Amino acid sequence: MADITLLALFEDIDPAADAIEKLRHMGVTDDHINVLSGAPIPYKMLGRPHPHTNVSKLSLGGAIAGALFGLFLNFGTPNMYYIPVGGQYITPIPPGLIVLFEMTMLFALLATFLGVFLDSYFPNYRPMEYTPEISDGKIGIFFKCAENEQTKIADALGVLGAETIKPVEAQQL
Amino acid sequence: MQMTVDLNRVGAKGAIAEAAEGKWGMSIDRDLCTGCQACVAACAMENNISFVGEEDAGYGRTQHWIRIERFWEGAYPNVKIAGGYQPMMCQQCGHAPCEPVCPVFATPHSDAEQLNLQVYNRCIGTRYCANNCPYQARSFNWRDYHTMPERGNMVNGKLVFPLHNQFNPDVTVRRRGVMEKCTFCIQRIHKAQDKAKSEGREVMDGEFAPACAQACPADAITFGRIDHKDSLVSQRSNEGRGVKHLEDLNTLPRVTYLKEG
Amino acid sequence: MSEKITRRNFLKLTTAGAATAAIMTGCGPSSRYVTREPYVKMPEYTYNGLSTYYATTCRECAAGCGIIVRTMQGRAIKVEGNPQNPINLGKTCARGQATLHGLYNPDRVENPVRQGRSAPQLSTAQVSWDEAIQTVSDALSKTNASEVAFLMGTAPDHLFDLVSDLTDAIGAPAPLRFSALSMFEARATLSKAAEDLLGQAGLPFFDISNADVVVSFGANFLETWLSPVAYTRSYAKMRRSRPRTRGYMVHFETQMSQTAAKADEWIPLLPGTEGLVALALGKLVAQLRGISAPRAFASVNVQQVVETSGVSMEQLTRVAELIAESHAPIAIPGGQALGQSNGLAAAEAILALNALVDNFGQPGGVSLSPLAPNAGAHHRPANAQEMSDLVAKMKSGKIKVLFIHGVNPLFELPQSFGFAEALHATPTVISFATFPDETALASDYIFPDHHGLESWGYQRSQTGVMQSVLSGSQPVVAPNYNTRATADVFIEAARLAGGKFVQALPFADEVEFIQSKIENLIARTDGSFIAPEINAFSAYFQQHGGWWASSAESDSLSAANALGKSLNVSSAAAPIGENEFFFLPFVSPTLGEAGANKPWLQELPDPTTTVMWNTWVAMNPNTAHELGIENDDVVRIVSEAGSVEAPVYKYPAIHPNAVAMPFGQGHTAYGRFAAGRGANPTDVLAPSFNEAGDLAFAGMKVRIEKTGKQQPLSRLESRIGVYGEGMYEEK
Amino acid sequence: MAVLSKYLPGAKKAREDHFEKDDPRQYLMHDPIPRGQMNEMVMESMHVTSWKFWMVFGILSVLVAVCFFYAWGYMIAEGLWVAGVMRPAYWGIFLVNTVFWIGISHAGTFISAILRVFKAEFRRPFTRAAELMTTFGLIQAGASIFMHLGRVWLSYWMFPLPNQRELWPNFHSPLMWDLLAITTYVLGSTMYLYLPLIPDLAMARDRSTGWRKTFYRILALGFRGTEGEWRHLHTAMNFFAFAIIPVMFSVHTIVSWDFAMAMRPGWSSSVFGPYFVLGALHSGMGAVAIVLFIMRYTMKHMDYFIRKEHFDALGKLMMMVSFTYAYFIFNDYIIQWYGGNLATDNLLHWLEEGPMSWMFYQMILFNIVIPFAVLWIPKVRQTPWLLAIVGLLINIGMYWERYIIIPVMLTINNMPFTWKLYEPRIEIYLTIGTFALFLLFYMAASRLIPLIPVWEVQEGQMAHTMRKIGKANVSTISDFE
Amino acid sequence: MIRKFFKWAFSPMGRIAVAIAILSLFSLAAYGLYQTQQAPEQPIQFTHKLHVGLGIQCLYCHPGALRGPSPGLPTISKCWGCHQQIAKTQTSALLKPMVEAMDKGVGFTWVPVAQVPDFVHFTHRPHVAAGLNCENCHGDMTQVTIAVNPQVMNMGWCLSCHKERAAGDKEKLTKLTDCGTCHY
Repeated sequence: MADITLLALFEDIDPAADAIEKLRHMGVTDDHINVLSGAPIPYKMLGRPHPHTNVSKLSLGGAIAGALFGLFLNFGTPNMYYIPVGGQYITPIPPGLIVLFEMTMLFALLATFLGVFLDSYFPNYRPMEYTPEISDGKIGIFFKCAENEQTKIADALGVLGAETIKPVEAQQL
Repeated sequence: MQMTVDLNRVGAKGAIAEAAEGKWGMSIDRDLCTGCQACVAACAMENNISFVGEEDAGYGRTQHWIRIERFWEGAYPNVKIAGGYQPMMCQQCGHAPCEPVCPVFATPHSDAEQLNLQVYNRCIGTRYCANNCPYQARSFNWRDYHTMPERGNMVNGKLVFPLHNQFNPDVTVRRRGVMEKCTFCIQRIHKAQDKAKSEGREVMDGEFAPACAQACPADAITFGRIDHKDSLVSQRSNEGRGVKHLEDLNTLPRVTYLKEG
Repeated sequence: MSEKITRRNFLKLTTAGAATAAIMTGCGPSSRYVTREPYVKMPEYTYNGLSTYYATTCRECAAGCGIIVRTMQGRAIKVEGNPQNPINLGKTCARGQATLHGLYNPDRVENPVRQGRSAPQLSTAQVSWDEAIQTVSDALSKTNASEVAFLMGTAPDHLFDLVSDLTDAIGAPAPLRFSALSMFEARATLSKAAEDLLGQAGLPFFDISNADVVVSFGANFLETWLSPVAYTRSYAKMRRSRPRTRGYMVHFETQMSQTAAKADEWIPLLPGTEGLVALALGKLVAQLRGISAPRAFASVNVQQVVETSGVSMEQLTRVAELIAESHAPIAIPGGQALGQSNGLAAAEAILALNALVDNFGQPGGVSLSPLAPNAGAHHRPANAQEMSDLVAKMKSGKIKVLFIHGVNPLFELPQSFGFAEALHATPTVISFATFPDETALASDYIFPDHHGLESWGYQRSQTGVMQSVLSGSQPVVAPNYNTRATADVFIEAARLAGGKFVQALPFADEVEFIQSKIENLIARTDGSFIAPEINAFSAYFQQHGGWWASSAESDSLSAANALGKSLNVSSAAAPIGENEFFFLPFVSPTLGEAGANKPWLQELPDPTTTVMWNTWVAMNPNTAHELGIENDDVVRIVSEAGSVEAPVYKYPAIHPNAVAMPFGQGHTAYGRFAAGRGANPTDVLAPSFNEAGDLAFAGMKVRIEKTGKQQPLSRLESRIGVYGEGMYEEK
Repeated sequence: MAVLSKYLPGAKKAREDHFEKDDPRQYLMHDPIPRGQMNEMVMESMHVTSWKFWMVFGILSVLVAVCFFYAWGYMIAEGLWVAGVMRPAYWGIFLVNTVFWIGISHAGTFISAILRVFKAEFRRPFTRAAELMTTFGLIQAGASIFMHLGRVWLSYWMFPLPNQRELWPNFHSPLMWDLLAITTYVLGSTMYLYLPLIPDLAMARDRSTGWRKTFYRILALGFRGTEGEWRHLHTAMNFFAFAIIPVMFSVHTIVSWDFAMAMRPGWSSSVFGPYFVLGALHSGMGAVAIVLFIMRYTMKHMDYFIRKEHFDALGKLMMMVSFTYAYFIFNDYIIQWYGGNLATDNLLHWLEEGPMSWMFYQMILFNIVIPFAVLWIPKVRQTPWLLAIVGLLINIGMYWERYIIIPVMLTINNMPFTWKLYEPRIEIYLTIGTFALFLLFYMAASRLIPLIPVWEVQEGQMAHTMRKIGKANVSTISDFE
Repeated sequence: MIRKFFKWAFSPMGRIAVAIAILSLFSLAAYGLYQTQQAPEQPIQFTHKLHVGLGIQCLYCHPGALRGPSPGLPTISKCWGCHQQIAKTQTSALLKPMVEAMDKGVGFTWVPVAQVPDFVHFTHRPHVAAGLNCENCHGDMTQVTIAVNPQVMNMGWCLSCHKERAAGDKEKLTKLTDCGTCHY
């Protein structure tokens, strides 16, 4: 029995949260539900599990890498070819802190940015399930269900206030 | 030779610079300097310094590596030149403010000769060193003055520059966009060292002189090792009239000016 | 390379590639694509990559300093002083250093040309040297000898000897030597004064180095006067060479020159009163020393001198005390004091001051410069009077052929002399100029001589050192252009002309002539070297850069004659009216008389004003304020003889009633670096002379007119930072 | 739940009843309209171009071509002599421009990061406009630095790249720190601009056709608005908001160290770091005021998004910054004056009496006196054109401040013999060029990028409500971000 | 603007164009570097192989290396000193420029092969004095006809040898790695 992806569009948050609750009761697991929205809606409001993110870990990793790179630049490179300047120590600490800071921040920021890309699979131009109404502020609940349960679920969600419930195909965004 | 260094005077970083061996230095007797510009001309001829023409010269773009300053004091008829003429060039500071600010190490300190170097081909022209030089001793190549078309002659459709024949092959001809400054005629230092080495001896005091000192008709400029107590320059610098310029900035200049009188 | 790429393509390809490589790697111009040409036969003493040094003589002024030129693979790189030459002992001035910019000047006369008086351009009508020599030969032989005139530079060199020999033999008037420098130095006056007081014509030597009080009357001996390098050395010795004694220097001059700036006291006075001040000083010194003042000094009214000269009584007394208490005082008469209508008397008064303190022939006193070897009777530069006579002769058509070498009278002589018209009236004018100067361009022919560094020769020293010096020249580089030594031209021309001409100059070439002239020195044992015969002697002569007596010569001079002479000094400073000023031209210390074509000399700042590349009118700031003149305002200076325009420099150290102007700029020709730049102060000088025939150039009365124009002067100095109290406004 | 007033039926009506009609302020956050409508407004503002727009665009393009690219190319070909820099003013307007543009760029970060961290809600509609200023300003700053180099084609030597010369750059040099800091800031602020832009680009993608569709599709990266995407984005933006603040402070501090680390009278001052940061904010706020004014009056529908309340808040900020700036300028000059160092004394006299003193007095007038005098008045703060004029004056004053610090202070140094006044030459054209390029970028961006962060506005409107406490209507914000 | 460019750059044609541009820049640079290492065409196909094979010492023709900065090229009269005694070389077409130069006294030009830029002041003397052999830098001349440059004479190459030579001697290392030793 083939699964089908359905989309239920909601205007407001409360019906959407109720709908998710309903779906869960009807045997659609959280794994098979995907909520799309035009503005960030905290997961707690919809009663959804906490989405996992690696971004902060990557930031930390970037910061560590940056710090090491900064240390290398300030304390490593001068020793690779000794050039004295103006009576300064060859690897002074105070300017080193600046280099260290800037490199740490740069790498951390880059890693964070790339982290978003990695975690979200950006850029992704393949056809995906989507409807433009989501960016109009609607809350779209995409869920997979068995084809034969389609009507049942649609009815149940309709009662909860879903504007449209329709099967969706992956489409070119 | 070990020199005693006053830590209170020069600070911890300066102590290292002051204690260094191989320091070349200069003493300039302001009592003797007649302001005749022979040093300026000699320096220009030795070091391939370009002249810049009337407009740029008046606008503060002269390339002189050494300039003779004079300040007025008093009013007519009791006016006089304060303290005599003052030749001003790179002071080859032991603690040079120009050096650390270059982002690409174009003006490093020479540990071997204890001079401030200017590596022309490394310079990218940020001009930070010149801003940070309290002596205003650096000059920038604002354009390729040497090859300005009005200095050349058309010969068979090709621009030739007869004046280039005079160039000293021991000194790089600077192109536009790089900083330059007095080098204490490092090419002469190298030549003398090379000669001394090939003869298996040390460079003798007074064996050679930079172009300015060699030309100076009044013998106002003395050059030599200032870490050798018995060299002429050390004797002159220490005879009691010596002052160093902007000493309070702790740049540890290697040029001592001898006061008038 | 396997495939055949033509050389041109190779260069093209590699240049493109190298350009990219240069951009990528950041290296500058790569000299890889410079090809190298090996010598077919290497010159002797030349090593690859090593310099060769040649001793020769500096030709930038007449002082005759010995120089050593560093050359490398046929190019002259650097001029250094010759440490052996007693005049400069290894030192050089700025003008000597810049002589290479003359050698490699882009504006030299490269070929002999038929100029056809087509100023202001250098003619392109090239002639061959054979034609040139024929022309000279014809000019010599087909003209009545008395109608041939030779005009030459101040330096008493071998060419002057050669021409003198020639004129002697053919009965032509003796060659005249002249330059603006000798005119502004008033050499003739100095020589005449020496003759009157010391009994012998010649330039006195002032032993500054051993003096302990130096009183200079406008003698700018640190700049251009007589032998500046030698006197600068003396000055340094006077100040610092003796333990516990630092010589004291007082300078009387209307404006503070570079020399005055180095004096301990600069005392401004009115131009023309120097002689009076000297007499007054003499009277006071005699009183202080308790000796009976000679007649000349006794008769002067000190109070009156104070009034005329503008020097205060206190100053006079202080200077007199200084002199009186000193062991070795010396008084020096300089150009500005002598270039007055009373110049000769002033010179005598100042020299007599030396007689009064009895320093004639003493260390730290005045002596007569020893004569250089072979110095003859007419070894004195022409004074302005003689030049004026020559001009008159030329104007009246009595000169048919004029040969000019080493002097540029159209520029150097005041316009009021009328040399331009005189030149016009002379049928044939042949110039031997190295550079296309004004006179050369107004000549019929230019047969360019070598530059000084390309030529043989010798030059006598005239003063500056108490040794007899003959500085030798030799070519340090091969001639760059199609030029020929003028001596050779004359020798060849004489051979062509035959007869008495060839008898006068029976030489194969210039070198043989020089050898004939120095041959008599072989016999002298008191020289710097000894050689058995002429070839060895010539070799040493070149190697050492000349010949000189190995020790100083002393002469015994009596002061009696000087003190016995009655001196009639009157003030030459006529009262001036409203908006009238004393005009003081002086030779630019950096440019000299002929340095304007050397770009690095142009870029040297003037020591007192730091002006570069231009002429200025120095004016007291208070005077300028009264006249409503600001810095850089162009003013017109008008005298009875003419006018000149230049921007004003408010100079704090000049008498309020005087304006000064440097000589050296104002060329209409003379190459791209000189032409059209600045103004020539001689344009306002009138032909008035002193008793010795020198031009009375100093203190001429002029008016100042505003033109309303402005021309910013290029100054090295800050316009806001060098005047202590007034640094917040532009000065 | 009262928080989501928008989703409660009749909420708008109820709020209007409670809203005091005579309140001079209007709150965007309390004036919600459906997201779809907002989207349409923003999309329309991007599409609408008049002939005036194209005329200005054309003029700016010509200016950029001539004054920026041609002038710069000419300078590279000819050498720096065509500029007015000389001894002793080795640095001229190029560096003034650099400091100025970096200053302008600080506004974006300040508004979007600091105000985000402190949850200042009025920031929402114009964060993007301010961030664009950051990025575009930094481009001008970078270009100005490169313009000033004598051999710009070798500037890559400043980057720490392994090379055959075995040479690394000199980390002692403040210029090196500058390079690292500005690089970090450029990259950081560009990323920080881009991250919150993604949802809006997705929105634009959904409502465009043709080349715009392709354009937005590529830039939106396939963003759909899933919970995960929002979560990653939110985490990243939170990190950025906190991390870019010290970077921002470090950048202008380090720029100030170019001067403060030098041994020059007037420069060697330890207060320069915070003084420059404050100065940067000062000019940045002024620039934001100008940009908001222009946006509000030239772009369609912007009067909905940008309201008097924003100008009012901005005016207060400007006043606060102006106070602080006054404190720093006092600190800087009084300490130098009191020290009595000869060269510094000369410099201060020069500033107060020299030929450039007019600039000094204008700086004081525009940066301190005028903001003090007029920003007290609510009417001025709430009148967009008045605030824009004050912003403009502040920017002129701040430009003079930088001009005084660089060429004018360079004039006076320890060697009075070299003092000379600087006259800008080709720098004037290049300055015009950078301004034109900035405006050109901005104009192009205004038609390509949603200048209003719609989703943020929506988020803000979702989070706001009015509560009646006692007899007063009180604005409240939920803590749900 | 920038995004527009990226959009274009990401299109297939754009990618190809960018790739071509970058490749051509690099290949041009590489070609330039390669060319600097190639033996240029010389007026005479001088065979180092043959001359060194005959046992002639390098310093016989390039004596300047012992004395100063430049080793120098032999004067043509020096070449002629040997070659005039060899009948074959007097008539050889390959040596025509030399014969002509001797006749007319006008030299011809060689293209230098191993050379450093102007801003590097290289002196042969200390290198020879330090015991370096010519082939250490110039390669084995017994293997080449026209001299070729065996390596890219860049700063890293100089420095690595300097560092190696000065290993252990601090004073020497200071002198040999000082910027002012070569650049002034």
